[in-house]
Amino acid sequence: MQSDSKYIVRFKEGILSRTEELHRIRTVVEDEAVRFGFDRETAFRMALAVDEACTNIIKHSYSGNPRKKFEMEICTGNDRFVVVLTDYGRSFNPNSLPKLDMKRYFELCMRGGLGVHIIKLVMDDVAYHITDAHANELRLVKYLT
Amino acid sequence: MQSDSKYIVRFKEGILSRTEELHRIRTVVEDEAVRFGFDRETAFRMALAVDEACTNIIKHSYSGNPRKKFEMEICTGNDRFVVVLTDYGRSFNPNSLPKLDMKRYFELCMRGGLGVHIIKLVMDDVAYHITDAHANELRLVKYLT
Amino acid sequence: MSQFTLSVRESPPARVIDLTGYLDAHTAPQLEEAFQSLLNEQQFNIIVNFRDLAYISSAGLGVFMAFVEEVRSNSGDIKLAEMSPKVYNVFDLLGFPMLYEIYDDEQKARAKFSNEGSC
Amino acid sequence: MSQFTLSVRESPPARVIDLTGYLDAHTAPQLEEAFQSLLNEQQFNIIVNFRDLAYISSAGLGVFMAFVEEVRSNSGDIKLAEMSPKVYNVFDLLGFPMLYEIYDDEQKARAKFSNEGSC
Ligand SMILES: Nc1ncnc2c1ncn2[C@@H]1O[C@H](COP(=O)(O)OP(=O)(O)O)[C@@H](O)[C@H]1O
Ligand SMILES: Nc1ncnc2c1ncn2[C@@H]1O[C@H](COP(=O)(O)OP(=O)(O)O)[C@@H](O)[C@H]1O
Repeated sequence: MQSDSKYIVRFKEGILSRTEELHRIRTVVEDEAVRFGFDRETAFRMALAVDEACTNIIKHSYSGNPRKKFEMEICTGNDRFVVVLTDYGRSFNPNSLPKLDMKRYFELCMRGGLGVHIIKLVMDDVAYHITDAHANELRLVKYLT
Repeated sequence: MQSDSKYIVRFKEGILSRTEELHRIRTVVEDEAVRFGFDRETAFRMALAVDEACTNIIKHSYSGNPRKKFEMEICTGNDRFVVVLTDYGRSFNPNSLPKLDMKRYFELCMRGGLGVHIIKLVMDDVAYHITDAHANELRLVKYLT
Repeated sequence: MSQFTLSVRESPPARVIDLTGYLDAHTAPQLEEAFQSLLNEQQFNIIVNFRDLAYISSAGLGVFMAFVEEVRSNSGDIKLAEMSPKVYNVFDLLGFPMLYEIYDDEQKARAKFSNEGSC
Repeated sequence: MSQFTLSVRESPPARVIDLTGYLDAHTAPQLEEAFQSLLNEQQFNIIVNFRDLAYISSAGLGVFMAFVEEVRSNSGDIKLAEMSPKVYNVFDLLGFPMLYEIYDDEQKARAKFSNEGSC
């Protein structure tokens, strides 16, 4: 996150790469989103989207290695609520996935592959980039409108 | 596989999407490869590459659903040994992955993400395409030289 | 506090799985085991009661996808009942009502099984 | 026939994990559990003896990657010993000798631990 006088950092913490942490992560996101002005339902969905992104870091970036850490930062500015997730595992751009065809998904009775779809449905903006320090940075943005 | 008089189908079977099947898959590939004329060491590596591709179908295409099936066909023609894997799960082109930087991999003590790398190191040609029936078809080719 | 619990009860002609708490990547394996046990016992009429479920993520949805095909190929079904609006919203977001029958009342789900059985 | 077995024995100042058979995505979880048990017991000097291992795929390699960092941060190490040429080839293909000490003889691996211990 650029230091920018208009942004307020509301949460910033290193988190162990374990599914046990998902509950706490959701609580933090939902509470901060409500505090910022989102309605309960939107805040709930935002927590879901962040859960999915963190689950992917835990399962895919770090392949289930519970000794790794990733970082979650929540910051807000103007009408913008931003969650930045940083990890040092495998690189992956969620925007590289094709859009899910749910009709085909159900016809073939598929499984998995819904997380990124949810993130994109819920958030207004999903941006991935690799930092200079070779970390994976995922920025999830939701606008208060 | 196109019907082509020069190709001989040496194995063709539907396989349950379970890691229990990997042992048998490797045995079939290694035996057929040796019979076709590859040396023991090359045949062993080819079995490894096919194991990795099947593991990915089991884990990723079908997300561990043991009730799904995929198909393995082995055919040969001229100097060419071809393994075709067909599944009806999630689509994924292994050629879309960036090349692994093993130095960085070890520095960051990463985990996972080695399977596709192995497949590409071992096989001469790795081609993915989606069939008209919306199946995922992965063709792994090794030349006898 | 336990984040998630489940229990299975008989409600002929179906079995009901009651869910409580938070169903996410951490807790979904428990639900997967419960389904596997029912299938091992050849129980294919399954109702999932969501009354006390506060949360579901894609890891939870994946469990239903994993078993629905086998259940239906054995002339059974997985029917979903009594979801809170929040949880229903997640199913709805992804179009799951296309594939699953969702009832506001567990009785109705059971009645549906009884009728199917008498055909 | 069991595809894969492992056992753990003491060989001060290290513990040795003996592997037999085929280490792949099906059997790797067993090795993962064995490492987890050793770490839970605060055992960080670990030798893996590959003498009777016939096969390893990336699922097996992943287990070593999963634990090496924690083991080393506790002043221990995972040292590998007595690989057959076939298995060594897989490690070599991926450059693992860059990260792991690989010995042709278990004794040498143990001696290395002893020397490290006396520094
Ligand atoms: N953080 C990540 N690192 C590496 N790969 C990822 C990451 N997130 C997602 N992926 C890849 O994208 C695929 C789709 O992700 P997702 O939609 O969340 O479904 P699922 O996790 O159930 O497979 C994953 O299977 C994985 O291959
Ligand atoms: N058949 C497949 N279907 C869907 N995704 C796949 C498939 N094969 C590979 N992938 C994706 O590519 C990633 C890298 O695969 P791989 O190199 O075999 O490593 P690993 O399986 O250990 O993650 C996987 O994590 C997964 O996201």
